[in-house]
Amino acid sequence: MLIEMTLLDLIGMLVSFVLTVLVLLYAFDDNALFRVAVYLFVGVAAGYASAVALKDVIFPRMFGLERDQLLLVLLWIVLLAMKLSPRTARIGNPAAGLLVGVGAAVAVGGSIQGTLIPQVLAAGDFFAPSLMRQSFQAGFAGQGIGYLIRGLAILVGTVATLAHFHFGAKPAPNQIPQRYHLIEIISKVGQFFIAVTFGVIFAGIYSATLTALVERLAFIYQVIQLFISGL
Amino acid sequence: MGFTDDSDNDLPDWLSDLGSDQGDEGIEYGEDSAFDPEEDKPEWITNDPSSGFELPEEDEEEVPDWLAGLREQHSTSTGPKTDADIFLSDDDDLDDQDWLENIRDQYVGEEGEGEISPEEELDIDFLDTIQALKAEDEQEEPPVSDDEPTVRLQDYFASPEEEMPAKEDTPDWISGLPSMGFGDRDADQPGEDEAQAEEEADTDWLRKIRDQEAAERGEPVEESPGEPESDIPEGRYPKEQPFSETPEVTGSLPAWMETLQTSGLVLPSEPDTDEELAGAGYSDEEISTLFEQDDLPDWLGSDSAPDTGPSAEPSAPSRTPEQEEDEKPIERAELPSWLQAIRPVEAVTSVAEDHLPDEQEALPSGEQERVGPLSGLRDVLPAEPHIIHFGTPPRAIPGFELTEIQRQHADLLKSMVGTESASAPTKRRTVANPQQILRWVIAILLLAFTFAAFWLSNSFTLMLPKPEGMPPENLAVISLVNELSAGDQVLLAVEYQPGLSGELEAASAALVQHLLLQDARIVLVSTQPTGPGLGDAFLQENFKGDDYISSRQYANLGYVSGGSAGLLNFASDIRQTKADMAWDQPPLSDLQTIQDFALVAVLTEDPDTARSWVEQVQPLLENPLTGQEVPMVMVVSAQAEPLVYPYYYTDPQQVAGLISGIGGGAYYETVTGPSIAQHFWTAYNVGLVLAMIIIAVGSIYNLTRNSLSGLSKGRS
Amino acid sequence: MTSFKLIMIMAFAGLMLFYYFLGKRRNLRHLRDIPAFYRLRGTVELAVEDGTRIHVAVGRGDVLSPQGASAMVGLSLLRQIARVASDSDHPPLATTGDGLLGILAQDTIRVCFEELNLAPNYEPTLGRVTGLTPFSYAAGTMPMIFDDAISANLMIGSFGSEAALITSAGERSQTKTLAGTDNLPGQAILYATAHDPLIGEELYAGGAYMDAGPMHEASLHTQDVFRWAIIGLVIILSLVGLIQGLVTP
Amino acid sequence: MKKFISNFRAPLGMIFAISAGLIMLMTYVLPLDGLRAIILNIVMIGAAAALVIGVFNLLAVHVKRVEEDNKALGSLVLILALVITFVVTLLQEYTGFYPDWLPGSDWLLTYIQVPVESALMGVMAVTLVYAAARIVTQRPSIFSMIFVLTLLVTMIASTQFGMDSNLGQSVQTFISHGLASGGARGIIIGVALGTIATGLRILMGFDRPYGG
Repeated sequence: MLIEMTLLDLIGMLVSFVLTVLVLLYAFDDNALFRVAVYLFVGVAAGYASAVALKDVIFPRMFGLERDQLLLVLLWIVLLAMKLSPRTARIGNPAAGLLVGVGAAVAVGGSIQGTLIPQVLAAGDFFAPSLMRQSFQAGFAGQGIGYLIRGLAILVGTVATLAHFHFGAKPAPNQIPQRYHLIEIISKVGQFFIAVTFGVIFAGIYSATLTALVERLAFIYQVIQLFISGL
Repeated sequence: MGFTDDSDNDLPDWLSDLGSDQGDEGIEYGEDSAFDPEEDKPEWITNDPSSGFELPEEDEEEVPDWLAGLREQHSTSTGPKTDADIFLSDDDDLDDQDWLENIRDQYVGEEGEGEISPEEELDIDFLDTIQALKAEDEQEEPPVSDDEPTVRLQDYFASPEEEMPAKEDTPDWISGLPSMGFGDRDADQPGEDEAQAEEEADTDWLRKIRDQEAAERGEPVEESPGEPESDIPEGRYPKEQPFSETPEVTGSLPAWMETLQTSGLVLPSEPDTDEELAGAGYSDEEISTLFEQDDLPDWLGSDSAPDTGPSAEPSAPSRTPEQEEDEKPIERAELPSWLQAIRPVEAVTSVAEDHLPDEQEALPSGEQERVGPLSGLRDVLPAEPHIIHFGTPPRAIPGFELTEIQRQHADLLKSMVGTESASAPTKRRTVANPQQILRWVIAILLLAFTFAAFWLSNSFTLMLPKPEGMPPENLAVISLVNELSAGDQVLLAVEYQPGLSGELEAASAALVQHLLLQDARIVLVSTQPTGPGLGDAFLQENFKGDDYISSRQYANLGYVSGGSAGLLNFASDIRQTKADMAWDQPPLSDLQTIQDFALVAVLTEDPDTARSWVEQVQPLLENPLTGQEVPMVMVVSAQAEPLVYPYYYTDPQQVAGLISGIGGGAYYETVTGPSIAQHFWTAYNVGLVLAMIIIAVGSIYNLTRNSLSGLSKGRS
Repeated sequence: MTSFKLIMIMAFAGLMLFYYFLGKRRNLRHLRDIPAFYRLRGTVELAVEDGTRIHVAVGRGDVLSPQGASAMVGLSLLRQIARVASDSDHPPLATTGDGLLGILAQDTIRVCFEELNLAPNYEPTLGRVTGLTPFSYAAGTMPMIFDDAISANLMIGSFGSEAALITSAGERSQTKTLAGTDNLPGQAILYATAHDPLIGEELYAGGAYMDAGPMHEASLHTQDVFRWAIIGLVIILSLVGLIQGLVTP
Repeated sequence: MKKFISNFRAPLGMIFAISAGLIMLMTYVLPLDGLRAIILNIVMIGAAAALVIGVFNLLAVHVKRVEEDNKALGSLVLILALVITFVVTLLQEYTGFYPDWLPGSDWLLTYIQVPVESALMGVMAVTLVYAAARIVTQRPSIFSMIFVLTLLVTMIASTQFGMDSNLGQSVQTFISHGLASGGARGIIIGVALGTIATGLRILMGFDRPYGG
């Protein structure tokens, strides 16, 4: 198998092997070699990302513009570049302002259109009404009750979690501002749901990191196997 | 200052007028009415055009900035607070606590025995002083330029009792002189009479550096009785701050001398923008601080009586430090700052706010530090004694020359200050051993057992999970792919990070395999810069046995920048967004809009990215003419599954199918045949079980230890 | 739906302005206790006294996406901290994983230095882009935490699961970490690994609790109003769904 | 002149931010697709340009480190890696004579970026286990225990044993798609509210992170 590989691939595999081992050593402690590997990675990632931004976005789009638009965009980029120096940074405010303004609008519009409205409207599906009805109609009462319990869990979880974040409180001299007692109780329920949610997501993240670790160890095993068989 | 209300940043200009109506009400967050410096121009400015004070807007070009800053300070010291004032407030508001002012007053007091006449006030003018220094050799009267700011200090010195407030109007350049040790000229001249002291022009100002050295060596220093301001508290001498900045060099003096000079002499000029001026009206900037006096330990904040800070009222009577000492309440027990830090702020602020009249609360306290750890302290070094204007270089002083001795002394001072201002070298923090050992144990176990799973793979391999347990969201993906016809275009969005390639490739390998079996045409796209490269690598490494892949017949649209905005743009017009692609040739020639795809599959680990696709792209997948909707499926990391699942659970579904993590990939591979997930499955399970054991044992051990330690504490 | 969105935006903005002016009349803060912010205040104070550096990680959220909003909160807090700590031996250091955010972080620090008349002391490297992809950002930030006398990490912005690398570096160097992100996996990570995690919406309260201005508090009160409106809607809609499910036609 | 310019710097930024933002926001609620496309087209170029500017920032930091400390090997490596990757990627794109025997951008991505990033992700597994094992000590509360319990149950359900068990699947489904789904929805809606408020503060000019 080693013979099938090009020299470049072979070198690449060795480089990859060394880098993987160096980074995995960080599991034990920070060390100089790990840092070199990390800096190499940061440099490659930045160089790659910026080159891609140039070749895939800036150049193609700018070449497609008319002259006036091109000049305008160039001016804008120059203004943005002014931010690099403290002396000229203020000149770039309009260019940065435009980006921030559009971003803010996307945040507002996107959150309302993409999250808030769909999530609120989705409340009608908490109990999966059509499935529940079908279950009851088909005589699967247990399944129907299952939908009912799950729907209740989602409803209570959504409401309690959302209520937990309630910020308003009544201030009183010499005391920590307190929320209404009812909100505090709901908040405790919300915290329970939050802990469960984070537990589930954390398990998912661990699953992802473990898969990455397994993938790297599989690679190390593969390289060792290749060289042992090649010897 | 401290954690201040973002007042200058807070009120937009369009609201500032509105806000001004609320100004009087704006107790907590400030006085909006202070926004307009013109409206609130003090009477003594408006009535006396000859005073040389003009608003910053006027004659900006002609007047050097240090003069502009000077007059700005004066113009605002009696009027509303501007932005500059807010930042000057540490100096301005220090009033008689300001040691710089005290020295200045000592300086003046020695000339006039504590009485300052209007004529003598001119002597403290900047140019006069400089010329006085020069007069040491030349013995001539200092010229006064036309645009020289003449300070009407008599307004402040209306009565002897009001002498101290006058000091706050002393330009910082005067303050700066003593701040550098120049003002303490009598330190090593015990027995020198006042007449001699009055001959300021005859005094070598640089010699005072030496004098101060002598004073610090413990030589006797004569202090004028009855002049409390001469009691310069120990520790009031600035050490590094006046020199921590490097003003621009004019060339007329050695650079360090100019630094000294500007550090002390030049005042900040007017705020750079009107907007800043407008924002300056927020007195909450000065009230609500991180290290609010209310947040401070009692021993720090005890003397901060609310009625001691009317710095904006020139006629308000001031108090000497002795008076203040007398008025100090009995000190309370000291609380360490860390304890204060964890104390609820509301509980504390509310108390103080009950005591503070609103109007006074809105005004800056004139007697406290407001920045840094000294916040709330009185009689301390000003946190920012070197407030200067850096925008323009100081004006050169003609004919000013240093003698060799002066230079030597100055060099000595510079070297002393230089060491003071040097920052301590950084230190790497050490790591506690038990934590390190625990981490090592976990790392060794995890790496060893997982690696052993590969090493022993010939003798021990887990089978894939049973397909009967496949969740409906997985089945939905499979059925959607089954419905595809040969030649259907599938948009594959490679939206994962390279670090997640292990999991996402394991999860999606079966899907891609299934797509290729259906003879679907694949089009790659990504909003991650690395996405196109990852997609290519994924296909080429894992499916190079397929001619369609190895001959690169699939299309790669590349990187779409701009985040969700870019995604929206892409979904709105795919051709325009990727105008550089060969849209008139296969395989793209059939595609006009995003609705021409038969399926959209998003591979991502990030729920935000998934949400962006749902928010920005999914609404555009419905053909407005036919009403048909292109299904969108997702292959997500296990971490994103609980967050993406609700989009599948809605009716109508926003996500038509879902595969999550290596588990989802494993299920799928039971249909399409073993692939990456199968390869990793055993080691993955070993790592999962091992982690569960470590977490369970660790948690039980920690809980038991906590319980036992709690019990033993209870017994003791 | 179009008019509904418009009305919703107008109502949100209108309520914010209403609470803004109402808040200016009030003396006391009408917000609940979030201990993490009090501890942050103490941490900042200690850092300034200690002569150590505060690291503010603004994250890698794309400004042109909803994730950019969390970075804006991070910038607000950066501004508040920079105003306090800029004249210390080691002024605060901001790291970002996005080019535009890097510019904005630099701007924020620079403006604070100018406000404090410390402009000559300002160094552009106080606002750093440590990497341009999420993982390279986290990886690039790790050595900085080890080397730059960091005594506290404030992570306010958009972080994914890679946040564990940063909190791990903080934990190894015994550095206190207060962190919040809009990203749910990131929140789960921070919940387990940060000393003071900010959960969910608490992140957006940073400005109000760190005195960034009355509008920040007004925002929270507005959010509360909409929160209960949404809760009401959710309950009604889900009950309608339940009835639909139970009542067989 | 200076005064004139200084008067208009921050307001100009604000004017651009607010006007562009409001126009963009209107495109979400009104049929202004053409306008939105124009804005987005320009904005995307700017966003990409900002990314390149970010590279200059990154370079500046590490060039400074190399200047200050000759032993800053890591920084030197970073600079070289960045420049080489940048040049190679562009050369490959715009010249037809890049030799095959030299490592190209794909090679750099495949053999450097992917393995290091994956390994970092793998190292995180150790960090997470360590953190999860200690959380009940670090933050002793009933909710920490709930967190750990949920974590363990979900992990069990993710194993081969759990996936093949009906009970395991039912429990996993209820926790993940019921309890966690409810909590996640609450958090998501809350985050959306916070996002809207933050965005509106910028659009109303209260927050000006662009130098104002």
